[in-house]
Amino acid sequence: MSTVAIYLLTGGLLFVIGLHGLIVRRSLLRKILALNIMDSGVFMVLLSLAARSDPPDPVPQAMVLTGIVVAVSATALALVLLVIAPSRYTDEHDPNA
Amino acid sequence: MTFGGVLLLLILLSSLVPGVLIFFVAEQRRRLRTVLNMSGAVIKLLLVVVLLEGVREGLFFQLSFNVLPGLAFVLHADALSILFIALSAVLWLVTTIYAIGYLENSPNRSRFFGFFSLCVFTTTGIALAGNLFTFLIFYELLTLATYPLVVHRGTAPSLRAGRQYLIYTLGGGVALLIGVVGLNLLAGSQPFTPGGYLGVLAGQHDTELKILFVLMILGFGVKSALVPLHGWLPQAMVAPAPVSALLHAVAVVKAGAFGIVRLVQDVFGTGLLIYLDLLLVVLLLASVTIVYGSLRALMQTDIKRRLAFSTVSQVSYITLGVTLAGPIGFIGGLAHLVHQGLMKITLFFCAGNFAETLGVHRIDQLNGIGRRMPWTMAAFTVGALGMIGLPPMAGFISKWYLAQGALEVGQQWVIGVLILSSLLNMMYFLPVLYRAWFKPPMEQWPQERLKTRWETHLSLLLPPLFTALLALLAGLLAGMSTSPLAWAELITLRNYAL
Amino acid sequence: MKTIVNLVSVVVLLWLAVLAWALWHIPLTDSGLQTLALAELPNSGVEHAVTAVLLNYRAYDTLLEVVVLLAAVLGARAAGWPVALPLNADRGPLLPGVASVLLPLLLLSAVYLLWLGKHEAGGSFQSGALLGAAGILALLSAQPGDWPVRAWTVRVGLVIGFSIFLLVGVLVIPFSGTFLAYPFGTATELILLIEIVLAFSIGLALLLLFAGQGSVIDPP
Amino acid sequence: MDLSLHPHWAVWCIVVPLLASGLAVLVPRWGKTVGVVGALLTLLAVGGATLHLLAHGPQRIEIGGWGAPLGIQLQLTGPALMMLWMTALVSVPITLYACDYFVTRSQQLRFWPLWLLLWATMNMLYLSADLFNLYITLELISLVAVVLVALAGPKAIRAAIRYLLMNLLGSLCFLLAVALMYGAYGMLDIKMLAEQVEATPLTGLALALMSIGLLLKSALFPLHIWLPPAHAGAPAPVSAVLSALVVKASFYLMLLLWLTLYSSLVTHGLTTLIGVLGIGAILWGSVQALRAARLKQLVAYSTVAQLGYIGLAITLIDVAAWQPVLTFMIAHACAKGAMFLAAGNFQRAAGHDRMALISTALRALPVSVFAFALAGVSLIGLPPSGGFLAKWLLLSAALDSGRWLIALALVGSGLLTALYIFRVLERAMRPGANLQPVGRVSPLMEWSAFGLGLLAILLGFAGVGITQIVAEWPV
Repeated sequence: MSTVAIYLLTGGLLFVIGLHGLIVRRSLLRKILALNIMDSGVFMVLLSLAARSDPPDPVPQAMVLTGIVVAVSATALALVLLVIAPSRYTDEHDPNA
Repeated sequence: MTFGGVLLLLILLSSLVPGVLIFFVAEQRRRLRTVLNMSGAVIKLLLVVVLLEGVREGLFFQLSFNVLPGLAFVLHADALSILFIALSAVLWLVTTIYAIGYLENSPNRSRFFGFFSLCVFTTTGIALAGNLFTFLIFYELLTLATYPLVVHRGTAPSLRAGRQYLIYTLGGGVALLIGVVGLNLLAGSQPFTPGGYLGVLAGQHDTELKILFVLMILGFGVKSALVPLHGWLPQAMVAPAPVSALLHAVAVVKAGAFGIVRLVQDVFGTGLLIYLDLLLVVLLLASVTIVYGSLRALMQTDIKRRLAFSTVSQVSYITLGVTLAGPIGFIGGLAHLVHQGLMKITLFFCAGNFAETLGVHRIDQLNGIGRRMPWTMAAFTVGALGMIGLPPMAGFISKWYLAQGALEVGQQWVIGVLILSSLLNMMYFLPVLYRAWFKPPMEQWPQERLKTRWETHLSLLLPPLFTALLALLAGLLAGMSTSPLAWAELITLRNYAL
Repeated sequence: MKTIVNLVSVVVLLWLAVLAWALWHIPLTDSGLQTLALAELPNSGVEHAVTAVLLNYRAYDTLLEVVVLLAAVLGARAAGWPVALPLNADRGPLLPGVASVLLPLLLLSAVYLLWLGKHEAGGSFQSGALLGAAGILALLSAQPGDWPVRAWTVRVGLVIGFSIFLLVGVLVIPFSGTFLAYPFGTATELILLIEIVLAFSIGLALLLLFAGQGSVIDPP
Repeated sequence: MDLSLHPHWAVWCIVVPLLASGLAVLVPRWGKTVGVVGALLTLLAVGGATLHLLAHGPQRIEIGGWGAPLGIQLQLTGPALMMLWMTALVSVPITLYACDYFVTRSQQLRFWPLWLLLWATMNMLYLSADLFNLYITLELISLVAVVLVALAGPKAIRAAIRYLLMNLLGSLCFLLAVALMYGAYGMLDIKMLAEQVEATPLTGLALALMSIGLLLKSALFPLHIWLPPAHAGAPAPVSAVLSALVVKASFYLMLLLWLTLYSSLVTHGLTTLIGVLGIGAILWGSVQALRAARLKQLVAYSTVAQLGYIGLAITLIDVAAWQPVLTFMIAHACAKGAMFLAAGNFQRAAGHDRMALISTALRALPVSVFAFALAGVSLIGLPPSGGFLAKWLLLSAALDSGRWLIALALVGSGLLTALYIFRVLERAMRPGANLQPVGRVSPLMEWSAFGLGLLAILLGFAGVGITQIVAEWPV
């Protein structure tokens, strides 16, 4: 069980945890958080793929960089929409939603 | 694009272009709309006469282009299509005049006449279709063109009638689509050839051919009002009189009957159908429809519904003639296609006149109408006697040939059906004539409109008289070379290559 | 409601098992592109492999990435901007003090990161992030009053990043024959130009996403 | 120095709308003119690409000059060109419609850059041949589409958020699948991957993840929950482009990947599953459309149903491959676009789109009713429309391969569609009082809807062209 396999599995685990949170949680903010966890999960999988060779493979690293910027833009847009949405729509007040 | 192709295109455009233009004519521009209508009708009539002469000499008229590799959109004029085009061209001209008078000050006339012309465009397309694919395109377009006319008034009953009309026709369209696609898979898209082009498949695909034939008969049966599929026709009588006159006596029902003629004669071929023993089934179905239609007509109190059921039974004469699978029966069926058109449109015109001028809708209100509107009633009488099949009339000739055809093919029981239906015709037409001529009129007509110099507006009076005259001539001068009967013989001559 | 949650958890757990089993099967040998990427490094114009991939081998991806960021800003504008930052609130003494120390440091390290990208980990995105942070800090600690710059320049700043990148990609076609292929020998300079412009645009975009307002970007 | 333009038409299809979008951001006052000029230039670029394809056959452009495994490739094939044409044919009328639809300056200012960006991104997706690049284009389409939905104001924002979250989930599944494929085969170019792929369980999972991601984005039934509120809530030109084009991009991508990358893995079972989902979508969409209380809801549910129809068409890809699905997609795009534009006209004129009181608006706008009717004819699949041509091809394929249930479903869905189409058209026939117009519907808005509807009909005669292009250069 080399370290690469461990990171691969944790990446998958993060993805699944995020997926569960996204589906189960009703509050939109928590869904956005869940999406970010899934993002980091996939990026961990990609980075562990890069780490398989000694000079780490630059292509997955570039993919992660690009993925991060795309994830940031998507999350920023989601948060902007969340802030603008009339509050009676987003059920923030309910902590365990 | 030969000259022939251009002519076919011109004939189609002569009803499409005015139709599209009329949609944009403002509602109150009455004269412009009338000019467009009449010019379209007259040009079409002239072109049809030219086409008629061309086909008589045996010239070749064809226009085709590929919609898909191996699937062509073909327009082709043969003797059979001329019969149907001539009928629709003449009757469209007459009905346009009648409709202009009938819808004098009602709303949405531009929309009405737009769809009216589109409807005739599709009927012409059906007549000119060169293969099943093209036939299907125009056949489905006919539903779209006629639906707005059926629901023209927009009242709740007409919308309900429209809904029912759609359910029947779209359902039939689906059956037809599957049939045409199936045949295209089995035999490729071949043009209509007299005697049918499926004979070669007799051995291998019997079951598929049977299923496809049944599906296509269902598709055509809806519009030609074969018994189980006729429900929409009496409902559609809610439409204005010109619609029921042209559409439900000529355009739509004839399209269905014409489809059956094409299917039996030019696609499957009677030989193959006898081999698949399907011909007898359709023959029985037609006979049942004839008797059933007449019986239901007997029980109707409303004039137009009685005429509607009479149409249901009369159209099946054509199917009867075709499925007798003999040349003489075929002549009788084709001749009846024209004769029935002329007679039935006269009856609907007269019914429209009674309703429009005196507000008479039911049969018991017809007492003594002969005195009040003698000319209209005379036309009605000519039409009614023709339907019954009195000797000098056109109706008699087609029934005579049908009977001869039945004898020729050895189906004696068909004569019984003919006699029974003639009797029934008498039972639902003669009392009407007796009531109209010999009974004293009611003291006050339901809604008597203004008293014009003639019994009603001229544009309402002349069309029925003209068509009644045509029906009379078609019967008396059947021997002449230009009569519908002679043309039917020409078709049969070419079809059976005797 | 409870049952649905349990059902979802079961399905998700099942999914985890499948995913883990599949990840287990990924070959641990490096069948990746790194040998090819490292071999091509000399004529990619930069020494650092990731920057080479980002701005040369897969430059088209980076171009799209900047467009995504621009789309997010346009989106924020179209949705009506989040709640506006109170530009005229009083700031208290602490923030301006810290800002006067931090701002120069941030700008310096942003420029250093930008330059570093040529041969070490760094580049336009990292320095863009720093620039954005510096912008926000400046905004929060600035004296009340409107933005120092006119709306037009903000729009130019926003668009310049991806436009220059795109124009470079198009203008090189006559010289190198294909879109975004830097002609021989000019790769380093072009990449540097693109990096600088990108860093500026990304910083501005991040700033607008955080503190954007109608008055800042829309014409009067 | 080689100044000839012709080998790069595919690049122009991407660059022109992108530059136009940048210009629209830069100078908002020129938004409308930049939009129209950009639209026409892009149409020109697609025309150029067609000529190039006809002359030289499929083309693979190596962006950046690097070879396949390292660099990114653009591919101009028959199906890709058909989708470019679909996007162009629907976008030009919508652009003209939007000129008069957005009245307030602030709406104009926000709409144009995003609209051109969306068009550019769709062209990018159809031309791209690299898995990771496809991920970014999918993400970009979702972001821009969500924002365009949010243009309709606060009431559409909640639908926009749901739309965004579902699409982000889809993109993430797609990204994870790309990571797995990279892990297994070490390359991202579709054509090279297609030669290496074998049916290992890892590839199977990647296929499943990619398919789920793309089905989420193309809202095939049970994953369609976000579509009706988003499409009904959005402004008319936006809901037209969402229903007509955006949902199809992911469907096209799934088909592309299934036919090229995973052709060995796509078992009959998988396609029948999609077929069953398709039938479910048709039933569910049609029933909801019949019960819809508002016109735009009806049209949105009709989209759900018609996407199910595409699902049905997918079951026949092993028999009839590209052509029927593409023909249907293009015909549906024109028809659905025309329908939403017409619905927008009725809503603009009457101030509401409640089905109960819509007949006054229908009577007041005959040209829009005609546009709606033409679109309806194509959706039902009545001749001579493009929809009929697609139905003919699909029915032939279904009957030829003896799949009766699929044939029955194809035909039945046409009848179901007819029910809710004529539910609207029937209301146009009802007599009644005239309409006091609440909003102004310019002739340009009506005629662009009519033009799009007519396009859907004229496609019925374009079968030969589509067949020639698609059949000769499938991949």
